[in-house]
Amino acid sequence: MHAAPLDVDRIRADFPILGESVDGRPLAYLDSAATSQRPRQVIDAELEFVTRRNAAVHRGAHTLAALATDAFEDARAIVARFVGADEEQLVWTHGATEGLNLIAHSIEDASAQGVERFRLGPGDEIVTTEAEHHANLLPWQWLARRTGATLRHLPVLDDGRLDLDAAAAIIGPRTRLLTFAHVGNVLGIVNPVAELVALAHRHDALVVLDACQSVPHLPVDFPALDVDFAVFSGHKLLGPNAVGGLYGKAELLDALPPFLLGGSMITTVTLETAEFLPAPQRFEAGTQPVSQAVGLAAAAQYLDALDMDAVFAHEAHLGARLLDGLRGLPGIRLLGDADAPRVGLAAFDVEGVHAHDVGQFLDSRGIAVRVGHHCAQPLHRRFGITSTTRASSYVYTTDAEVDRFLEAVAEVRGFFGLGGGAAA
Amino acid sequence: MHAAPLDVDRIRADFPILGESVDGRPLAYLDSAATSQRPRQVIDAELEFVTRRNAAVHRGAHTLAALATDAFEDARAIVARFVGADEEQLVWTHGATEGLNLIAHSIEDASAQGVERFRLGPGDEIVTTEAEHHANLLPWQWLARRTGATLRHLPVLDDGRLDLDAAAAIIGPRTRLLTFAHVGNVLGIVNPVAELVALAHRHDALVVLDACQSVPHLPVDFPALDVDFAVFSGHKLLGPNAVGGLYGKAELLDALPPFLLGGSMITTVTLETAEFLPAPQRFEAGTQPVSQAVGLAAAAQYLDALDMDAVFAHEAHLGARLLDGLRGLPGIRLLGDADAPRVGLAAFDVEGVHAHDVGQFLDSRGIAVRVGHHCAQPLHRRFGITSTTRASSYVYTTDAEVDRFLEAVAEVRGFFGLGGGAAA
Amino acid sequence: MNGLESLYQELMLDHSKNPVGFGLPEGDPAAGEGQSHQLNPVCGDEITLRLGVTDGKIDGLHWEGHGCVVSQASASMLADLVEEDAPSPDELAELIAKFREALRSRGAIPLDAEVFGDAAALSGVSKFSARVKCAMLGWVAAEDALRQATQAE
Amino acid sequence: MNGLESLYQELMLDHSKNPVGFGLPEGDPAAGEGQSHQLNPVCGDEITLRLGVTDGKIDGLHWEGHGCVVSQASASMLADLVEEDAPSPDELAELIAKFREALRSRGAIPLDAEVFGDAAALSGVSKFSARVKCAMLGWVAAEDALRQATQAE
Ligand SMILES: Cc1ncc(COP(=O)(O)O)c(C=O)c1O
Ligand SMILES: Cc1ncc(COP(=O)(O)O)c(C=O)c1O
Repeated sequence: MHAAPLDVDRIRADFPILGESVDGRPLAYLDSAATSQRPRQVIDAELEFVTRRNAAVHRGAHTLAALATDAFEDARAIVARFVGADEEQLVWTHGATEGLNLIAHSIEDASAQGVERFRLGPGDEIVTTEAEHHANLLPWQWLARRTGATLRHLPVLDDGRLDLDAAAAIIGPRTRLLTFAHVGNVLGIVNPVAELVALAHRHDALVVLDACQSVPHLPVDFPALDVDFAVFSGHKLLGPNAVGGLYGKAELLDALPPFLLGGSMITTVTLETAEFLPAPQRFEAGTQPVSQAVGLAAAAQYLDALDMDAVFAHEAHLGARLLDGLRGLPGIRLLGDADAPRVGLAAFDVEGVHAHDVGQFLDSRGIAVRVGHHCAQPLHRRFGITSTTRASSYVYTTDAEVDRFLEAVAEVRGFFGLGGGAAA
Repeated sequence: MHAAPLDVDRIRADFPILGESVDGRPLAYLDSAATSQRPRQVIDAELEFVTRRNAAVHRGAHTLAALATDAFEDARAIVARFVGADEEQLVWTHGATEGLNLIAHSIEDASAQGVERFRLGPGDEIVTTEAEHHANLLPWQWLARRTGATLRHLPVLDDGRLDLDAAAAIIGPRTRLLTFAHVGNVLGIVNPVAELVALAHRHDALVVLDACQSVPHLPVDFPALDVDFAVFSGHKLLGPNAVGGLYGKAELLDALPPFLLGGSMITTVTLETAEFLPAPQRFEAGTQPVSQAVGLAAAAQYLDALDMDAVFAHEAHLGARLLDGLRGLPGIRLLGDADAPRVGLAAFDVEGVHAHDVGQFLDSRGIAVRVGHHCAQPLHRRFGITSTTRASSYVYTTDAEVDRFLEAVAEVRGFFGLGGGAAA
Repeated sequence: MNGLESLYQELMLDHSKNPVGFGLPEGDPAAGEGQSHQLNPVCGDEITLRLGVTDGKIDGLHWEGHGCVVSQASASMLADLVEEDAPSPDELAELIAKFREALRSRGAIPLDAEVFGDAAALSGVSKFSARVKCAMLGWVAAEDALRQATQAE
Repeated sequence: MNGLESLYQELMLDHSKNPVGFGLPEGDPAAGEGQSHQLNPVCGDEITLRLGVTDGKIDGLHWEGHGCVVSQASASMLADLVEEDAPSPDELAELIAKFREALRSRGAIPLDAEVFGDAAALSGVSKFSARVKCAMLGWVAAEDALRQATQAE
């Protein structure tokens, strides 16, 4: 498929924050994997909602409430379609972290209630990987502790790819659930979903996909990927904070007990017991992120208009430019150096200079990157380091910004009195 | 204390949505107990953040990230002060529902791990009331089921007050936790916190306060009330959706295990285990509602400037006007008719007309009220009905709106062909 | 006709006051009959509806419930329609599908009085999206009861 | 002096390259000594610091760790200050409190070179709120070690 390339200059005009400067230098925002910026279209959609249609949804008969409910459910339909799903398969969450915790907790509760499909106990295995974000690791450590199941980890190869041979050995008849990131937030590599899903489904294991870093950057169709559950966050997707999506196969969502309990997810409540609505409402207790859902729908429409094939082409182009540039610099060690499909993201170590200091130096040049362990301590430990510097791009990132970044990185070691770069 | 009365006309000018009309009639928004509207000041604070300072907090060394982190933590300080608390005692949540589930789940996990302070089991009792919102009932049903503890309920008197004699009999040495709403969302009565806290603490039971409907309408100081935990929601408080607060006594928050697990709440993570940050960060997994927290802080400042004593006086005045007016109408049955301290809220039944139809009729007059069980089915059952119509006010509500509402209610029965009101 | 009167037409108020088919027969549903209970969780409205199939025609549609004018009138109009036209199971299923489509159309698709009889007066409901569930309650019960009746056949 | 140079002053780079007091003595802390390990969870920086109290003066402050220039230089400057001035426990506690106050002041309170010695070069950090934790790491470790040492006394 050949989509028209992104017109980045035109896109940038939609993002007010990109006009900011840092210490007198124009901002180069290369921290989109942490959180993306929002275009006018998203900001305006939320603003229009708040100033003209704000009301509690699913709860009132008055006109404002009906307008709000329509806007909220229209948003669900738009966002569901964006990931290939039906409306009933999209549960609103406050983000990927809540989504992953929801799955873990609901499974634990189902297991405690003896629901066979979700039963977990000693001898059963939950499989994740060495490369996961803490959000896709800690809930499974918890689930293992609470059920007695064992947590296992697919290893990562030196070049950052998942070790599929090891995966074939680890995923087996004891595996009840496999979870992994579609795109890693440190390695930037697009993981082979089809292979992993096939391995897991061969053994009837459930597959959870952490799609936090994929949904923003590539065309994603959850039903086509045949994963059982998937999560993503709005704020990495040009959308507002505090809203995200949980996708689930209909029959699984229907079989899972609810997680958060409260208003708007019940049919009948007595002092002693409660009965619950079908999915998705069953999982949406309390007042929902309504204006934020409306904003996220505007973000999905914005990306649809750009065309996700074009977005991925742009990301792949920037990713290659980042990699090529960094590979050419002395004293730089890349994490995830594989020639594999990837987005515009590179995490690296600068020999002799701590990532904090690298980040500070880049900041003085107006370049915003992230430093630290990026919520992936085990992966950093796997590579024998505690922290890295990460640059990540999005639809508004230009070649010139990547080049400015590369030039600045080339100067870092010199500034801190080490060889291999010009002095500042 | 005599604060200057609210200048409602000036206040109304701050709320863009109040200029809307319904079917050609000016909107009278009497559904603030479901969700409040937002003043320009709140909208602008969020907008300014999103267009000039948006970044991931606590995670980056770059300038934008530092600005965002400062804004986020300043917001925490402001909102904490608004409820009398220290910063470390205020955990951000996505709303009261999440806050109550957090407490229930963390206690369950603590109990499962054998933490004595939070141990619950057969023979132990959790006490709530007949009048609770489902959000303050279902999590405790769940906790009782998971721990084997018994759930008990303080009864409500015919006039809507909690039965304190019964409370003194029910709350006893088996009571481990007492939870109730500071102000009920159907009855509008301010419950006697001091008496109930004294009863519970006499038996070393923890007290959880659902302050969803009190923090917006009266001066509230959690440490002074001596409750152990409390929750509230931003969207009922002139603030954005998807943000709320959980207050906890410092030593209790420190003793509780975390609920949601993920990034930004850990110190050290290995593939097998994790260690957690102290409160409040321990309870704030994943990307937080940052712009929303900034908006909520602006809301707290807006209310501070009005003066919460003045806000309560205004609410009490409107509450009395609503009650007096409804009492004078034939065929109206009020829920919670007690002459007790109350906010501007009244829920009632119109004899012979279903609440949906009442709400629809009022909507045709431009008056937005809520109809249904208001997420309090057991309370409605207690009064022998399934649904009511509820009018609720806030700082922007005028006497004239209350009067318009009362006039329209007087016409309802006539419109539906029953006696007691002029035909439409 | 303002919004309110387009919703609460005279015919609707009449049906809600003198509902057709109101009152369930004693005892459990017989073979070839189906019965369904539907609840609107938002307001607590409930309808229990029973129907049977005799000689390929819907027969004996009865219901009971309580709720708003819209939900009660709508169930009554459905009972009236079935009594008048004695549709086949397939025809009834199609009527229900068309009714749902019209009600969800946000005012775009009107209900044809030739086809829907008194129930055509419910066209106005489709502009009030919060009330669509009310109007659907009896029809969803009929759909479910029909499925049971024809499965059992 | 631009932002970057006000942060990374020559003195600071020197301290980070040739840290004062670097290297922990063998064995466990003796009675009258305190030792503390501090970690910055954001970046994994760590410092372990040991100190003792002899004749009412802080004695033998040693530390080890790894991390950014700011955290390492700051710990070294603290070691230098203690070595030069040999403060009493109360004096050290007060220095740490004042240091914290200045660093959290977002640039409002400078560090006095008369009082803080080389560590005064850390004034610039207080404008970089993300780096305040880095600069505090060694000082928090000292505070904790001091508490242990004086409790044990
Ligand atoms: C791969 C991955 N998973 C999960 C998360 C958690 O997302 P959130 O913080 O939006 O809940 C992130 C973002 O930091 C991520 O990159
Ligand atoms: C008394 C009370 N408790 C809890 C809640 C739940 O609040 P939220 O929906 O904001 O989580 C509400 C609001 O509906 C309420 O009125």
